[in-house]
Amino acid sequence: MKDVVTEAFVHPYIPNTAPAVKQAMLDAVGAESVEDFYADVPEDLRLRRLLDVPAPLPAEQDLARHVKGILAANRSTEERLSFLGAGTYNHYVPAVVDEVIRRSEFLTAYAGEPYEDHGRFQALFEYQSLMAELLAMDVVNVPTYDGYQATATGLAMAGRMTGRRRVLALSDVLPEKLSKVVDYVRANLEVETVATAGGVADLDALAAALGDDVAAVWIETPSFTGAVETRLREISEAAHAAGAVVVVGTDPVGYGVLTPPAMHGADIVTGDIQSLGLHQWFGGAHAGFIAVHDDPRFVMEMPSRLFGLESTDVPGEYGFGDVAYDRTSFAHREDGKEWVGTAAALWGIAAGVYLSLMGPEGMREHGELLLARTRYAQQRLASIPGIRLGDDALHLREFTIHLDGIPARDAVAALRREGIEPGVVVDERTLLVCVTDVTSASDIDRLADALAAVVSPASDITKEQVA
Amino acid sequence: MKDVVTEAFVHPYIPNTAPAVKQAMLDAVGAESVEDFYADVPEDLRLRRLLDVPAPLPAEQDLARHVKGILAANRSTEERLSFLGAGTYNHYVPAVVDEVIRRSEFLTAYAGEPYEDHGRFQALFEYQSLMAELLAMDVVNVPTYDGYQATATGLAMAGRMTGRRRVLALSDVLPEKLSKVVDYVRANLEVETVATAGGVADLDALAAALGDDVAAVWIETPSFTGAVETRLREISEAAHAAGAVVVVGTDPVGYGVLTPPAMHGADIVTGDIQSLGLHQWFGGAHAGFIAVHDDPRFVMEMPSRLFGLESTDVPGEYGFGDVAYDRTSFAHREDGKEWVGTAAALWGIAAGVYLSLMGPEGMREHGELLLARTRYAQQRLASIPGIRLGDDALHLREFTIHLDGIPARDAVAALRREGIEPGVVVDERTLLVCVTDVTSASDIDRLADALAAVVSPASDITKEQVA
Amino acid sequence: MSLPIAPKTSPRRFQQASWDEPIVFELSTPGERGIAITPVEPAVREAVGDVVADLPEGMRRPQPPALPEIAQMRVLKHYLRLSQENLGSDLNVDIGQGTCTIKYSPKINDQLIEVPQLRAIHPAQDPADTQGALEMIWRLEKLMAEISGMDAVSLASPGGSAGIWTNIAMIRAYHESRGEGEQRDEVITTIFSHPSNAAAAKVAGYKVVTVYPDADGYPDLGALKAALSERTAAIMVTNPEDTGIYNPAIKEWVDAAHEVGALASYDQANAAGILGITRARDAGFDVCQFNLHKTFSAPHGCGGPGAAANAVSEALAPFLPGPRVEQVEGRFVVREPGELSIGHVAPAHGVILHVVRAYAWIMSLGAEGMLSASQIAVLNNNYLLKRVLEIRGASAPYAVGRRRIEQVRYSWQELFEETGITSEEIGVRMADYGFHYWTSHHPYIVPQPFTLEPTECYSKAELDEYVAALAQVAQEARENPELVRTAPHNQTVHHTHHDDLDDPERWAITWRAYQRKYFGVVRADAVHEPAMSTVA
Amino acid sequence: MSLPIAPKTSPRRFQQASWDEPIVFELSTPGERGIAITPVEPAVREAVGDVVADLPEGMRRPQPPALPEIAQMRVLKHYLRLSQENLGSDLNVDIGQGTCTIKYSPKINDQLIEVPQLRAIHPAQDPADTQGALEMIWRLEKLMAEISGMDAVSLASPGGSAGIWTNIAMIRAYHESRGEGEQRDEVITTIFSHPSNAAAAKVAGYKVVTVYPDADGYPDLGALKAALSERTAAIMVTNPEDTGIYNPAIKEWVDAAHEVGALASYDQANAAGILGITRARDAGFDVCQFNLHKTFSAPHGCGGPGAAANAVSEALAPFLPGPRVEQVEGRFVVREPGELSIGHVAPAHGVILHVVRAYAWIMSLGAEGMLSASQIAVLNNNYLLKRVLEIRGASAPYAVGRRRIEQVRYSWQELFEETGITSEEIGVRMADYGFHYWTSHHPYIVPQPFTLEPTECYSKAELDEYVAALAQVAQEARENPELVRTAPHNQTVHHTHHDDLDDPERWAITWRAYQRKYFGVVRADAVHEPAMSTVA
Ligand SMILES: Cc1ncc(COP(=O)(O)O)c(C=O)c1O
Ligand SMILES: Cc1ncc(COP(=O)(O)O)c(C=O)c1O
Repeated sequence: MKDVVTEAFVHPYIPNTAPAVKQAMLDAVGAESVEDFYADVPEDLRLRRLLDVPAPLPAEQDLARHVKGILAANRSTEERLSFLGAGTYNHYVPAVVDEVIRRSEFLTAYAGEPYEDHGRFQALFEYQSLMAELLAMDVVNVPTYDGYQATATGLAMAGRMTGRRRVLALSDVLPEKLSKVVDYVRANLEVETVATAGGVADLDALAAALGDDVAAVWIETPSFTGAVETRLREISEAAHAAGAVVVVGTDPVGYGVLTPPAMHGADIVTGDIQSLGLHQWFGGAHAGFIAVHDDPRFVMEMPSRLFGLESTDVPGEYGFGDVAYDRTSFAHREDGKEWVGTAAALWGIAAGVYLSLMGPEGMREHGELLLARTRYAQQRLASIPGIRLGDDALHLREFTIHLDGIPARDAVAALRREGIEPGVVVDERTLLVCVTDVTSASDIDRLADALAAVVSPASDITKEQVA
Repeated sequence: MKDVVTEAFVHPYIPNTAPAVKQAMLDAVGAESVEDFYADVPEDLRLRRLLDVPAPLPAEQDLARHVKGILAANRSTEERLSFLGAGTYNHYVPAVVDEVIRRSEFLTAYAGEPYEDHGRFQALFEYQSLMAELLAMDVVNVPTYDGYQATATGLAMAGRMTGRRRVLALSDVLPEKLSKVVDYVRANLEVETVATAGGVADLDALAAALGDDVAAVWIETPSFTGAVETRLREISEAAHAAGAVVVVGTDPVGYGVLTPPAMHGADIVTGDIQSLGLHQWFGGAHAGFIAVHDDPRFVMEMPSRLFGLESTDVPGEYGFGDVAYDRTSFAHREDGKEWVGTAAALWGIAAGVYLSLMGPEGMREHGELLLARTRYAQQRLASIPGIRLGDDALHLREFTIHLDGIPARDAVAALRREGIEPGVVVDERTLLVCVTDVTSASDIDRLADALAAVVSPASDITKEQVA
Repeated sequence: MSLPIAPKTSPRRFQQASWDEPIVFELSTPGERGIAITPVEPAVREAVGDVVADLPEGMRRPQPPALPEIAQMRVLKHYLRLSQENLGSDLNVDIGQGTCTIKYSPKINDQLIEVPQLRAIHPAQDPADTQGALEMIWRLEKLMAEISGMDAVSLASPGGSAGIWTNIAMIRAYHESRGEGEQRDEVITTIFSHPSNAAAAKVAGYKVVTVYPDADGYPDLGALKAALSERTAAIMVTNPEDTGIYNPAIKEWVDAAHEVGALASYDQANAAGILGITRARDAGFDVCQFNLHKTFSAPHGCGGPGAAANAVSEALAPFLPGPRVEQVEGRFVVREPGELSIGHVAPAHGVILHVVRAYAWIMSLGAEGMLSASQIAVLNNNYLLKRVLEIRGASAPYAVGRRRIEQVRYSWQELFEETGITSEEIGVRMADYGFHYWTSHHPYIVPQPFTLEPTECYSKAELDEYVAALAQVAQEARENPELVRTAPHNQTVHHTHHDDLDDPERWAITWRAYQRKYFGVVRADAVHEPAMSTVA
Repeated sequence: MSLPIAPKTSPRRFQQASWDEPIVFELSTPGERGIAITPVEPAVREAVGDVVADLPEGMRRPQPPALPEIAQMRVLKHYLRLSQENLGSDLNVDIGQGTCTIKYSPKINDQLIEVPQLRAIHPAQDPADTQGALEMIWRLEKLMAEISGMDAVSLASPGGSAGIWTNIAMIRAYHESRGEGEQRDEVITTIFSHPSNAAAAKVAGYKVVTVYPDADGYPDLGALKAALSERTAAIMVTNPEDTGIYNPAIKEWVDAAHEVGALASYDQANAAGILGITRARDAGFDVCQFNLHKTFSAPHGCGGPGAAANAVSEALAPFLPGPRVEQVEGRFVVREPGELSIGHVAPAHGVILHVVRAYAWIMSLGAEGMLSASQIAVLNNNYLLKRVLEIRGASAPYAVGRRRIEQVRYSWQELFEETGITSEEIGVRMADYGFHYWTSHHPYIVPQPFTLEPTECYSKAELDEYVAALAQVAQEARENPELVRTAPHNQTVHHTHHDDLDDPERWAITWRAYQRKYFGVVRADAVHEPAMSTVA
């Protein structure tokens, strides 16, 4: 059968569509046509028609117009006032971060050697190192896909280390994350949800549930609802006493001011770095970290790549390489630890640049800003008749409110009409509200006023009443 | 008097505001305070108060919000349907062009040597070379500011070469450009405007005006009104017979299909490269070229830098350097040719990338597209009762229309209400209309329909009648 | 000397940038700031007081994290310098990342994803405000369905291996839904299928059975049949395999699997040679995944983000991960995962950046263009094969004399026997000429392997230059083996000593650990004993 | 060897990227395409016919221009490689472009200008649609008025020298408007003022008188007074001068000019050391210009675009170029140039990119920040002066023992006398350590000059590293002069032979000319004889 494609097709992305070159190459290899190369594909598997897809737009300007036209239907959170979080956060991304990750050399590199890809190794070693300082732990991986995966792997590691099957989930977990984690580990682990009390872990329930069959005690802090676990030290002690591993899922954004979990006894600290310099991207730009102490029992269970420092033939020159490569599926297929593949390295570089810019003061001020705005938002909203806070826990960035007089969905619908996304609906009467460094006090005031008008149209709450 | 600034001011752009470093440096140089360094500035010239400017926004996110907020008042030509030209054109800019000129190495370089700034030299040598092919001339400069400056300098060169004082301007010149040119050359040259006939040069008038006191005959093609000069060969012969230099001001966008002026006898070809890969930028991104034959009488009159090829110690290695540096004001101050300074090098690189992408086929197709759309727009508009074309000349991209029944301003005002910029008002009844590769046939149809409704609200012109 | 300039050498003289940059921590100067933070508004401060002082006991970090303090320009400079020390495919003729399908990632696609209408949208926004994003997902799913011939597609998986995981997770759920979850506890793969197939199956709880090729390097149908049984949950195979060889009996493989009630999962991470030529459905597969960052041109980002499209038959559609995008009366709506679904495999809708890039790439090419891309990728590969085999010491084991699809696993075994120079050493030396290559996955079934995949994106001239460098290095291996052995010579850093990387006492995975282990610098916030030391 | 790693050397070991790239024409392969053009619509084609065939006699280009034919990725690769072979200030410690004021150009500012609401607006749009752009211009004009103390500002000039031209064009128009155009035909400048002052005055038709400094390097007031007369149109001076010395008698200079009826024009291209310290108005100047691409941080773009702000007294305001932006009842309106105006000096409103960048820079810093920037620039400079003078062979002629403002013109005269190594050679060798430096403008009044201007943007550690490299090279000049003389060793290319550049028979300004002169390759479209050969 004949080639279905016209011979004259020349595309800017495919140099050797230039007819003379194509012919010269066919001649060089002694082929009649490209068909020769497909000799191993049985005729009955051949498509023999053009794919049924829309007509192409090879002219870049036509393509750009088409794609922009579709995306123009979106309204960004620069056009809407957003209090949405639930795992994807609207933090400010410094221009320098974008500049670095846009660099062709980083954006289009893949898996070169520590020589000609030295820059990538160093940037990711630095990322590991910067995260390590933030988390107060000595080992951090090259990023895995996202925080869901990181925590799932953290628990799987605990399972392999202990040989036990039970996992106690002590915090409120983002439902989507729980879905991923449970399915990921279920060949080896059973995740038992221990109900929270007042938004945080119930230590009595923990005591009751613990036993020598528990592989891991799993804490999320901040939890799904933004509650910060303040009794991690006690939890860790109890877990350790039972021989269980303490696995924390967290967002590192607050550790400029908050004590990192390792200092309260966490063994494996996991989470997402989207808050550290990544745009929201419709929830499509995440990366997961897994941090442990510098203890081979832990390190050897990590599936991801770990870049380590090394000397070279030249004194004073920093070299890099893969630490304990033999752990990985690249080295040993199914005998490696889980698997390693294309994950989220570029986002690790982004987060490294972000932390380099922020420094200790930046992270401290940022953490304080988030705590202050969270508290302020809680105060403003809680002072509205018909709105109560979900709990009294310490919150960072997110918290829930209960609406007495109106279904959460209706409140959301009403506020959307004013260009406000007031939060994520958690249940019939509950909204999860998120504030960040991008959410100014006046933004919060605007939310409060708009919510007040909806939940108790009669009342006239003004900012003055709060202060 | 004391330092008015607070000591604690630390800014991310100013590393040594870090207090300890600042003090260490003062100590190292044996200064009490920075005041010591200003000993030569007399006290009565000292400001001794803070500048009266708005409070700063050192947090990048606050700054970004502020600036974006101001710019948000603009409506781009992606949001409006624009037929505006008159020197600034809305051509498509390939993404690769933006990518290259965004590169830190190019964007932030300045005036390094041919060694460590080899890339800049090569990219600009290539720009010169690519333009040279398009123009069929052997010498092109590193860009000057803009087409206004290029033509002004082209004429000044002619003045210096001939020692004569008269310049005959045979074409309709963009008024702003004429303003610049006349003021720039007037210490040495008088520009006489010879009225055009039918949009192009009046050869009889030329014959009458020519004499042995004429330094230059100046042609603009396409002219201010988009008219292409088709009798340049005859003009050149007449000018040369009188010992005058033929200086052309042009836009190179059409030379994929049109014969370049050098082939019709032009001696100095000047113009703007905004059409070759530069965005509109509110008219703020222009660059000028000056092209001549490889004749030292011409070359030695050029003020701009010229990068030339050279050998190095390593066979096969391309080196670069400044050709005939002694021409320049850098070398000889007022004894150089005009002056050289920071001009528009980055835009030269952009145009070089653009031409590398376009290639001969791209420029040919693009030129044909412009000719075809220009013709189509002329046909569509001329078929509207109450609208006449300004002239019968060959036009590229721009042309004028005369409105019989309505002042041009009113037509513009009416179309703006529909989101259309129909063109630039030339006079009471005349509009200058521009189409580019970005203006589709349906855009032109939309303009025609909207104009028809305004100039002759009764009639009902539809596209069918045209074809 | 003077003009004219002599012709250039081939391969080119190359020297990579080398800035000898310190580690970022070494750039720290106390008091410097990289960025200023927006201040807490006075009204907020007044309303909430000192939130840090008010933190509960033990919750206030006792000392700030030991991050570096560096002004902005220097942070930028540091990372830009590092970037120059990296060989992205935009700069390299990147045909040596064999099996990894390095294509041109069009710059326009990077521009398109940077519009605020994509970069600054949140997945929980009113769907009315994210119709554009949802439409993109919907459109790409439709395209992928046509390309694969399958019935339903999900774009949720954030990488190729993640897509393989999604495949096996669906297969597991499928068998469970039919009550065969316990019974089917084996997965069969081939040794030249990507290791993630084996690894993901293992994580899902399966015993992995690996089939080796026949003497010609073709997947061994007899061996497969011997391995199949009612315990088999699935076969998980790549095709063409890492060798570039297409399994002509692929339909027989699938049929054999189906015969014992197993499913057939097709790792199409790399379909760059067969787009529009043959489809997963045509061979009877139940499920497959494509990597958007390979066949569909999204950039690799130093190792991610990636993204996969999982395409399945109607029978498996209910098991796809969620959320799903559906079109209802011209609007796009989001549906949470249903009963049978494996649930969420990643946040939100997957890696939207790559969704848009892949969509744009397909739309630029269309059907003819994709077909042409495949054909030229294959032409390039067979041309390269011809040229490489002209180099003394290089060979292409298996299927001798036959054509390959889009890549070839070569061998330097002959050269090694002659010179003692390994493929790894040759790879390092290749980069002295500005070219990267990678050997292959382990285990090294092919001895002294190297794997080249030219894709459709490189010109003949570039392929020729690459081969010239290979030939040059092979010659060096013979004539001056020391030169090769002591490489790199023209790269950012020099020969690196890897011994410390496998010794827990000596490895240094972070700056902090390095400081502690080698200089006794212990951070104030150091946690000295891993608390988990109670576990045996 | 193994961990730990030895300390790094200072200066650093540096090697610039070197790709040995061909000239872009050499990458051409017939038939390749870099970009596809949007097709002529069928309806258009039908309506207009074959527009190319219909062109008038002689107007159709007989053969296509000999541009290269290259697929997109390779074009990109070529230019990216060239970019790596360039030392932008984002990568370099760029304090050696003395007088050129290389600051950090904040990346946020580059992001801000890329919004479509700036990049894709046209100057002839409805002003209602460009209020944001007009407001930017208006705001920056106000800021520049306060910074200079002057009454009115224009941002139309597209470069620093262009701004100097605008100064002298206004001065000329001013004198003409008073009937003194003929009489005043001289302009006075100083030798340490930027050459464009002399050059622009010459273009405007003036005779240029240059005043030399006194023995201490201070501008010589006596010499000025001797030169001034009723023929003087203006003095045009830089201050601090290229030496970094501030003229303490600057007011007396201006007064003396005014006394003879001349105007005083202040080249403040570089005000980086005196922002918020002292203002043009305070010394009595009539007109001044700032470079937005120097003091106000806009990037230099390999040599442009630049931009200047021209600030004038009330008396000169009517002469400013147009168009002007005014605020009327809260809206911004555009006014065409008036009667007295010198008219248009460039398209539209000037280089809006730099207007926005400069505005953003000022707004990030505010009054305190700008003052601080000046003070630190001056501190950095005096710190550097101290350190450089510690190097044997280096000196800072003039004003010995006194402080400088923001830059210093140094001399290697002593080193040259000792070693025969020139400043130029040292400059070339400096770049082997990753640092650029420039000697100075001609004429070399200061022998073996080099000019350093550290601005406020570099950390002490960077200055120290720069000085370490200088010291190292000075030592090399003594100990191994051949090493210096044969530099560069670690840069993109090697020692280049400049002889062909000044010989019309041999120079090669374009690829086309090179092909013709050295290989006899003549293009089909070549015009053989310059037609102007009829002119004597
Ligand atoms: C055939 C095949 N399968 C799977 C993968 C894994 O993809 P990823 O690296 O995205 O995890 C690859 C990537 O190299 C591959 O080539
Ligand atoms: C004092 C002074 N004046 C004028 C200029 C010229 O500015 P531009 O290069 O923008 O023409 C410079 C630039 O170096 C300068 O330093």
